[in-house]
Amino acid sequence: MDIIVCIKRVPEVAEIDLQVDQTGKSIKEEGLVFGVNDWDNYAVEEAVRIKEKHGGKVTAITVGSAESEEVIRRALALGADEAVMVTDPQADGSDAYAIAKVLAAAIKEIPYDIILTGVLADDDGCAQVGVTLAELLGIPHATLVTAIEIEEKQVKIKRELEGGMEEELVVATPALFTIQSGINEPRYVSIMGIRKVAKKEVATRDLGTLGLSPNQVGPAGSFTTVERIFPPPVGEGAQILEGSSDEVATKVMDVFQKGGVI
Amino acid sequence: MAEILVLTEHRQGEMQEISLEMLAKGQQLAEQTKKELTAVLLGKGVASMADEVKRYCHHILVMEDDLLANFNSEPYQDVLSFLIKERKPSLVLMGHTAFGMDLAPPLATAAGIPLATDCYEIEVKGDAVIPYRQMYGGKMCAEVHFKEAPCHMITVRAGSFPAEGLKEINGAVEQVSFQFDKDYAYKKFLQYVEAAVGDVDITQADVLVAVGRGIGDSENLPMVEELAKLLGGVVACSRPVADKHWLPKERQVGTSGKTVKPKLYIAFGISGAFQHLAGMKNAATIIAVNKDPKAPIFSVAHYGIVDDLMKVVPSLVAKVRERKGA
Amino acid sequence: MDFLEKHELYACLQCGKCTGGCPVSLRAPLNIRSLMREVLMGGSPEVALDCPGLWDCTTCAICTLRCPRGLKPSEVIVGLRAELVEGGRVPKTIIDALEGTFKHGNPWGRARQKRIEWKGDTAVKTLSDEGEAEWLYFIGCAPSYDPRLQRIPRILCRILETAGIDFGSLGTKESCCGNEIRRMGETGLFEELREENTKNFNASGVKAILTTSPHCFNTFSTEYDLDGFKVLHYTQLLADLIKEGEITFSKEVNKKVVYHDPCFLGKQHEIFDPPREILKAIPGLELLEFDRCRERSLCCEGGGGRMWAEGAGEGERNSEVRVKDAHAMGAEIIATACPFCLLTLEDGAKTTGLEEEMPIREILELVAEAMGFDDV
Amino acid sequence: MSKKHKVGVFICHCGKNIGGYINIAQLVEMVKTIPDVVISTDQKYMCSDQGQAEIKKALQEGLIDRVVVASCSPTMHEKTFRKCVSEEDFNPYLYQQVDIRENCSWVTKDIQEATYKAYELIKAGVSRVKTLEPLWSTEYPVTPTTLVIGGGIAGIIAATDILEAGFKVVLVEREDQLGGWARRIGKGFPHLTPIKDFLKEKIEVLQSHSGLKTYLSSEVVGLEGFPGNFKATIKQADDTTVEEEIGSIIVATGFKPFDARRKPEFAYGESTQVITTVEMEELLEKGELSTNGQPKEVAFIQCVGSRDKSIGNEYCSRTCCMVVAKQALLLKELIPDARVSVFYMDVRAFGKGYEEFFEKAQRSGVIYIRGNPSEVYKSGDKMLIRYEDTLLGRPQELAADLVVLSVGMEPAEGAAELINTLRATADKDGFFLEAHPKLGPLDTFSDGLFIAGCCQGPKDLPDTVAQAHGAAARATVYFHQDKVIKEPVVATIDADVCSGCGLCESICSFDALHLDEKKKRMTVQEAVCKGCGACAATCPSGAISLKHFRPSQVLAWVEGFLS
Repeated sequence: MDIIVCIKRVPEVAEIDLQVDQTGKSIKEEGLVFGVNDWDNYAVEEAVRIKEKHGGKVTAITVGSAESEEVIRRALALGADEAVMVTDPQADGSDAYAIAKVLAAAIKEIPYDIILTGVLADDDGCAQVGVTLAELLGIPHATLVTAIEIEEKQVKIKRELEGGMEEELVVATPALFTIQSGINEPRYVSIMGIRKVAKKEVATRDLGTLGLSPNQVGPAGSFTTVERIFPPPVGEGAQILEGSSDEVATKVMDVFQKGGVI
Repeated sequence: MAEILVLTEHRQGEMQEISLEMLAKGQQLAEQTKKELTAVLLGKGVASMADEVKRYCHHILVMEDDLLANFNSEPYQDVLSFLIKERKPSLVLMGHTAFGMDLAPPLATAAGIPLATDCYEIEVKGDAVIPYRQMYGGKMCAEVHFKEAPCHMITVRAGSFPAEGLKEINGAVEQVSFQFDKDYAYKKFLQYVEAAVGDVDITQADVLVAVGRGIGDSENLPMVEELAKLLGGVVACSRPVADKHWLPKERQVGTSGKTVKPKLYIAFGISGAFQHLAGMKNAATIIAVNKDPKAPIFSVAHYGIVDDLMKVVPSLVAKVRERKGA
Repeated sequence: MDFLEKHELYACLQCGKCTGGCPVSLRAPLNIRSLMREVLMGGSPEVALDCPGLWDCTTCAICTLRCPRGLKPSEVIVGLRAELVEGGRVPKTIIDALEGTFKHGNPWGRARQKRIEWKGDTAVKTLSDEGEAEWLYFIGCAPSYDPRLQRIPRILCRILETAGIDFGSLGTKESCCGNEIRRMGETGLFEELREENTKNFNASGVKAILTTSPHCFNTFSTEYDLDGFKVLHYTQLLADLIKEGEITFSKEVNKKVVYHDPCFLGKQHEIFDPPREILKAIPGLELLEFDRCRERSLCCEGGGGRMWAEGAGEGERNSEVRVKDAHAMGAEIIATACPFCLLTLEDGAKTTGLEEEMPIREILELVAEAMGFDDV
Repeated sequence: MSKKHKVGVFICHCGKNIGGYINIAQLVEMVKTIPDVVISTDQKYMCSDQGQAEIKKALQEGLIDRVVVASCSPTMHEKTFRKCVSEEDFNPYLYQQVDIRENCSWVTKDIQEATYKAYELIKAGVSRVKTLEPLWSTEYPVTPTTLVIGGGIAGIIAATDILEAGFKVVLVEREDQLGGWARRIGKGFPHLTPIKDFLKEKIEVLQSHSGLKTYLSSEVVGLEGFPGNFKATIKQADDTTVEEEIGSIIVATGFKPFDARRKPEFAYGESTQVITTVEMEELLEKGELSTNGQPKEVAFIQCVGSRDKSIGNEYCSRTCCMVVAKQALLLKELIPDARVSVFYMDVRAFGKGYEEFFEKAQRSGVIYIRGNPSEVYKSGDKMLIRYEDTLLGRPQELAADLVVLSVGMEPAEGAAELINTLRATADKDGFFLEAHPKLGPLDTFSDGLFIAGCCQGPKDLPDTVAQAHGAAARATVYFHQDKVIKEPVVATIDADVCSGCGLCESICSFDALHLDEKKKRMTVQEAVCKGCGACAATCPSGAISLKHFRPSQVLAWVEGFLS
């Protein structure tokens, strides 16, 4: 079972007060800490687990700047066997559709049975690249996958639906699955582990080697562009609900109602 | 005249809330762009739903087939591709749901339609439809521009548009005539699985009623459980409560327990030890109840009640019951 | 050198002193003596990796301090954890702590830019930005970020200022000292932190380091290679300042206070007296002693990564025992000199229902009270 | 080098020890080429009669005037061969031993390299031997009195033996009465006989001898002279000092019990419910225990202060296992319904009848728990002991009314100072170091100084008594000869060059160098000089040289290597 897993390097923004940069279209990256996209981490772990159980090879692939090497090395340390990194400044400004095109071009030269990606990326949150890639490659797919069971020539999966429901499907290989967080418990990747793969080869590609022309990627090759970004309006601290017990309870009911709880 | 196409979503014979939300927004957009609103309803045995949906749109395109019985993006994609080719809508709306996430990207890709996903707002500026979406886990909003094209597609975030304002249009039901040319054996639906009852996973719950040391005694837990049940949620706790074995470890929220992100988090008698806050601060709505007005929990909560939880819980239970008419 | 040789397992007498003294052995599935035996007989650490008690160890080091053969059982645990870390087989909460430290320089994964959040309006110069100072005050992760603890460094800064001490901090450049990281078995990460901090220490131009936490103090003084640096825990400096008359008290603290010795200050470094000298110097304060004090002090279970690992232990926590003992002897306050002890003891006070009767205080909080710092 | 010497080189195979790793035949031929070597021959064992006969034969025939034996190390057989050549009226200091065993055959498997190195060493030896000069030993008269330091059981026994052999004894005891620790012991193991009776009898016998001079409440504070002719300074209770002339010394200063406060985890000194075996011995002896059937729960903890690197005492104190067995047994007899437990790591019952006694204690109902307790702390009116029963593999707690710490032995108070005063050597634990652990257990590295009892290391009564008898015999060996023979390898001073600066005096560990006030030159007290050479190395003007190791002789050695 040969598996390709697509990963992305994203900033960790959970605690950060993000700033809009001077273009107005992206955030200031200075001082931000980057790492592998959380969903992709589950995908890599799942790929490695499948390999450990069924044999085969795991190839990690990423599209991004030279710094993306850190996440690809991390994937190698976690257990991926090979790594491909597509780096080309001309791909900057690509939307999900254009990125999927780059990935599709890169994947054409790699044999695979299944492709795993994260459901979405922490940064743009599009949940679009994986499924688009499947379409470009002409293979079936399933999103929000919470369980994978490898069978002969097909894969039995569970995918998460709303309201605590799941559905079970069988999909013939080759196929692509976007992995939901919580599908497994990703193992820890130690510094020693990363040091051990420091010398491992990472294959690098650019648009030229992939046979893509500049107008197929970047803003020109994209369907959407981010025109501007802006922080959502925020309030500070708790709004204290005061009054008699009954009044307070009534106010809480309003909150419940607004939150769609009752 | 071009139209706005809304793909309605349903599961196991029930219309999903998102469908009505989209229809509501669709009506508004149709008005603004002077277009007609067309709903698409695919499935098996959906006639009664069609009757409901047609009230809110100009046209409803219905197709029934065994292959459409349960959502499978492959046959759906083929039907929708056909419809888009036929009807040339200017805008297609779908939910950013398990359903839409599976379907929209390949459909858009195959049809060459620009797609914007997970949008919480759609504006019309002149001829342009401008979707807004969130990035960086909600820390930034983005105004997205589409490449010019005859048709655009948008998936809509659930809960973004109120369904209340739906207007009655009472459109006509039209049957779609489309012939499947394959059996889609490469992707088969097997069954729906419901999360096992009693198997409490606080990370999956939408509503968490969390208790801390302020609960005083395990004897006071039942009233909190009652409230959780009324709200369709489960009870979670802070470390001291788990340490006391009043609740199992699996219910503990915090760095040494679980990290949760429910829609609603009510913290009773939790002062807000730092390690606890780290586990729950990303909840969508946080209500904190604590005697101490300086309790750190109030710094992350959206709403606070400075009072004894022993007083607050019963009054809330009573009030919820009253609202529910029970 | 293999694991058995490195940890001198061949030399173990199997006397049981380690397990007998272990503060968690009575309530957790951790028996360090038998674990060492297992590894010796199994010939490799692999045989012990599934032991459920591995994350119960608080690395208080009683076992190591008392081993009659001079072995280091607590390091065997660290070694076993290192094996788990390298294999990626660690609990989720530990993973979060390690990754948080790797990415953000603190085990809570809080943003680096918020590391100076504790300051409030306290003026502290940032070394290498705003010139040099005599002392580098290393705040530590918990006091930097935990709202309950953020007061502690603020108080110390105020005291140092009052005593005319020239000091500064590393500001947002400060990273986790790595004491707990090493004890969670992440040797590689510890080495990186050590390298980074050492580089910053050197760049600061300072030759004396002061710590809030005994844990930072421990690793700087025994696990870093800080040749030419003086490293002190704040209690040492404060005791001296009081002796020299640089600090004077204006208010009485009329309380019976019992002092809890933190393992990384007391047992492991024999700093028993400076904290007591500080407390005794506070007017009106009556210092009580636990029966289990000094070398026999009962570990609070906050060390060795236990802040991020639940462990498998059951039954009464040591912090609860501590709070009850203090209550029984008529103490009105438990004082300690370690951020972790403070937090675990406060938990103990909550779960025993003695929160009201038995407040837990950092020594610095009592000093602040006696110095009349009401607004810190 | 005016005279041409005739050197005989005798190479030893030492069986296979040397023969197996050095090509002896080749070596013999190589040695023949060294200038002035007239005989180069080999023997299976040079130290054998046959080997020695060959050397003697060559001397008898006048073939050689210098002898080199290439064999083992000088420590092993230098004396043998010196004696061998003396028997032919040949000065033994014209003999040179070359070590080709420890230096060559034992340290390499490369036969060629070893053979070559042996050749080099022999070449150096030959070069040196030609520069050696004849030297003659000196004899001194002996004062047939032994100074016995310590009036405990070892001192009493040793002194008595010496007196009974007809010599005199000066006995110095620090306390105001004789008896030492034996006075504080009730019954001895394994026969539970009262030690006091035995001790009283021994003291009476000792004091019946007329040759005994006893100093009580006194200490030895100074020592000078040399074997057979020492002068000891004794400080008495009133701080006055006296000097005594003596011929030999026996140290029998005993031990001190380990201070249990150094193991703070056992709460000794903090609670009256924690005592040591020393105090338990007194309690048992006084009969004050159990006036009301208490204590009911007694726990003994073994190895307190012994076998413990954490406080620096790695050694076993050897007696504690039996002391505890005895005390536990007696306690059980005294309070039959008491629960008596003994925490132990190993039970070392090595002496005659000891294992049987240990079993007797067990059978009396004493519970032996294998585990080294880690903590003792107060819990209500009991002391709680935290330990692991290592046989059950279970960490546990035991609540006791009385905890008895079985304290080990440490060097006696003032041992370090006394070692210094007597110019003896301390072992790593601070006890007196014996000359050889197996072959010289009663000797020290200082001639004329002997050791008996626990000053050398922990031991029980039988071993102490045996050592005391032995030390008495060793200390009187000179006395039977009426003289001491002094080796001639001593420092010598060229008075023409010496400036009397005194640097050598300060460096000498044996107090052998003094300034001749009249001549303003240093002089060597040859009887005291040990020939260590430190003074020669220190002398800034080169006035001092060490006989047998004069600069010319050492240089010749070095040149031999380099040639």
